[in-house]
Amino acid sequence: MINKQASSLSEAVVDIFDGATVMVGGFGEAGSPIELIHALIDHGAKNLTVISNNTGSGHVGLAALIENKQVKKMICSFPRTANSMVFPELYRAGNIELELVPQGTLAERIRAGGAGIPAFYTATSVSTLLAEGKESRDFNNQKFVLEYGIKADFSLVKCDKADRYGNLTYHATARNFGPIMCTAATVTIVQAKTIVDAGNINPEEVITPGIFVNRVIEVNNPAHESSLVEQEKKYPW
Amino acid sequence: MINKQASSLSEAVVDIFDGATVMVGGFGEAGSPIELIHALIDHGAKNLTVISNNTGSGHVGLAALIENKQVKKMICSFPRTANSMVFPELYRAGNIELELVPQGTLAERIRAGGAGIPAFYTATSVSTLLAEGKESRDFNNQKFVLEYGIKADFSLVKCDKADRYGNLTYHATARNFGPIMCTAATVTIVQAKTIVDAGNINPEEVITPGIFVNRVIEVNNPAHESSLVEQEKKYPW
Amino acid sequence: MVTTGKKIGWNRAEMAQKVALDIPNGSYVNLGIGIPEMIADFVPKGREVIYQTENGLLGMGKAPNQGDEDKELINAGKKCVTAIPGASYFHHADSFAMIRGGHIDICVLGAMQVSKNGDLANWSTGAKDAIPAVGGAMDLVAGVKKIFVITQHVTKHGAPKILKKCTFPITGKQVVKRIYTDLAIIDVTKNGLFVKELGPNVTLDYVKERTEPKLKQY
Amino acid sequence: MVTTGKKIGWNRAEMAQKVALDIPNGSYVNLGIGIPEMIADFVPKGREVIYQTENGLLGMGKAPNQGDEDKELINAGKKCVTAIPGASYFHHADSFAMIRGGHIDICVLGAMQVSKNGDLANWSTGAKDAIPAVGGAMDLVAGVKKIFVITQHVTKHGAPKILKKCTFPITGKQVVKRIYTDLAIIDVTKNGLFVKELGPNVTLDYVKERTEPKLKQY
Repeated sequence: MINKQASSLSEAVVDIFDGATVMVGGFGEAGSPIELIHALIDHGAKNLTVISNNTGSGHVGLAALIENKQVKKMICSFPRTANSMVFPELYRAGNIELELVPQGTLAERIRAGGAGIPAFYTATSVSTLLAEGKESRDFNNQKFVLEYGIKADFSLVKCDKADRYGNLTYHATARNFGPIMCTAATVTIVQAKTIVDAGNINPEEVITPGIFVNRVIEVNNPAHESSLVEQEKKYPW
Repeated sequence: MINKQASSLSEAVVDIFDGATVMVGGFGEAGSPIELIHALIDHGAKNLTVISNNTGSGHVGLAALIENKQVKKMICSFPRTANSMVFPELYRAGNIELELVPQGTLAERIRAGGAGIPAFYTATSVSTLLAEGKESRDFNNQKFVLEYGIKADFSLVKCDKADRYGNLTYHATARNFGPIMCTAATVTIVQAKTIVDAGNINPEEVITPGIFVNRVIEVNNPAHESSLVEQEKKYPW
Repeated sequence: MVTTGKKIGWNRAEMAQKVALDIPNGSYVNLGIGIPEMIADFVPKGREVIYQTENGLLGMGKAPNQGDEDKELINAGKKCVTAIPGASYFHHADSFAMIRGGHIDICVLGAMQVSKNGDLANWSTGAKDAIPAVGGAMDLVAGVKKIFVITQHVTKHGAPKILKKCTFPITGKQVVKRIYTDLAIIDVTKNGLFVKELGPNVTLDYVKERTEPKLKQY
Repeated sequence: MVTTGKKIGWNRAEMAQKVALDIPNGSYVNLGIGIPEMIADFVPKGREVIYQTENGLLGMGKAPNQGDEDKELINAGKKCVTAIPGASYFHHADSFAMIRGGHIDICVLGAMQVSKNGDLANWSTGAKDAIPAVGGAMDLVAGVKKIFVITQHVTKHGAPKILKKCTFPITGKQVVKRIYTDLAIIDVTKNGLFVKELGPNVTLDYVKERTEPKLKQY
């Protein structure tokens, strides 16, 4: 029988190695797999390249992972957010690298990575600073830049419901990067609000088919990043 | 108020012009918008380029459109099927053009067309006859061919439920090409088994967001192509 | 030129209302963060406009009532929103396929600078110590059918924001179709900038003095 | 060499069973049309295998009972199927992203010809008057992690199907990992073709006589 349920958060992240590339879901706090990130902090893997839209806020979740000096490079579209102090400080001090990618290009590069497409052309960023050094080409008299698919060693994703096969549904705009990040990693690790019996998710309503998921762990009552930030929490606590 | 409901099948296809490129959903009979195709036969537009996975069967639906000499060129992956006589005959006689595209490349080209991606690379067809004359390029020591996004003037699609905004759900494997074809046409025309009130489709379960749809028409009791073929029906009847 | 006590130009709400009047019924619209968000409050009666937010929602509704907030139902500015009946959620690749594929009719963005040929600068001042952040701005200007800009006519320091050439790094080249400021509504055309409408108590000369490139009249 | 009355090699069901034994628990598998479809009937007890059909279903189940057919729930061969509890539907671009992206573990296909270096020909005889049709074959061989071929060892006319070089147009170059025939199971390796197992009452020489390239033994 196929059963992708991990026995604990720490077991779920146990093989994340030093130097790994890790995709982390979420747009702001929506969809951020905060409990998995905290497990990665406890686990301690270093020199990570993290692909995530933002850089976290306060001193919890992704910001705490960065503050704990586990991240050597961020690939993201918007490293600034309200209450984001950790990344800017390290960046200004030259202690963390940044690859800035337009949000839609980032999403499409992740999808391409998962879909076996090594490269594609897009009009996004043409004639801007972010296209400098990039190959470009005209199609129908319009200029496009060449962008490459990205893959990761691990993806950490938060979903709503999961079953033992790893089929997933999401909640509202917490869906954001989850479905594409699940497709683009060698090992996809998911925290689910609820794990239901196989067959309890209508096949028409599955957003991530189980084939893209390696491990699921139930986290019934995930923390809200903004609440932790308001309470001035700092991880590890 | 936005209301995309057309008043009749004939009104739904009224502006399909001679020489238009038309995507037609379906994989075999599953998802084939047979009533819309029959309306297009009645309408009579000629010299069409049709993009569809197959070429229909018997003398109804897509096969009837071809038999009625309205199609000058087919772009598809699998023009042969059980009970497919119309296309082979015209093709052997040199009376219809064929662009043969691997099924996954066809799907990805349609998605790219809808997603504003003019071209992408894929390993599919490398070193085969179907890659002849195609540009190729190495990424990480593997060879890939360049494929181009495709768009159409019209898409004809069959769905399960629709609302006045054009939000759609599909039934089982009838989903196939529908969602991507909806994104890749200037005018997307959809036949729905049921039209429901706005808000009656859960936002988590919408497969095609309404933005991709221009017209919906309710066809409560769509014909099954295979039943019509068994009954030796021929359109126009 | 300022007559004391007399209001010059439009306030922010009036600017937003001007944009709202120019959005046809049935449009699919993406609104940037800040003044653009106010536009949704001024849709004229009888029109229905559908809002997309690039983080994955088509059919964004008003802000939730206090106590009804869902921290995972947010807009691109990371504020809590609601979903209208007839909304849909989708992931980021699908959302930006919608944007990049030219399916959104209008996007209204704020601006740091706009050039006479419609170049937009709204993502970076280019300052050495700034943390660069782009988000979806470059995808939106490259993909949406029509880009409108809504902005104060001049900076806080009184310098023109409509320039011959942007001095900040651009978000996109020749992308802006129309500029709504507190002083005027200006069309960006192949033949230059044309004043479409002047704000209350604003003269053409008054706008010209605060605009670097030449302004023409229809 | 054939001893009368003695069965030589495996029948189709036995061939399918041989393949089934080589598919590990938890595998995601795409089965081609024809003999490959029979493999699902022979999954050993205690193993769970998930079938993908490229027309948009993961978790394909057995054929429906008569009267329960749904003409819009079909497999790639356009036959009615069922969906297991835990299945999911998706559109064609997502389905082939799954295939092209290397997420399917094993694909078992029929073959017209296989070459010694693993080239597969299974889509066209190259005949002038044939209607060319490729379907998903090229996508599958380019994207799936392991390609197994299941085929009769020789053609209806007794000619070898395992050749030094395919004479028919190929579906993919160096893609086949293992060949299951009625006579033998043959691994395709960098160092040539290796016989892994011989069918009942089949000698190595018997297979060699019916195979164009050299066969080696482990």
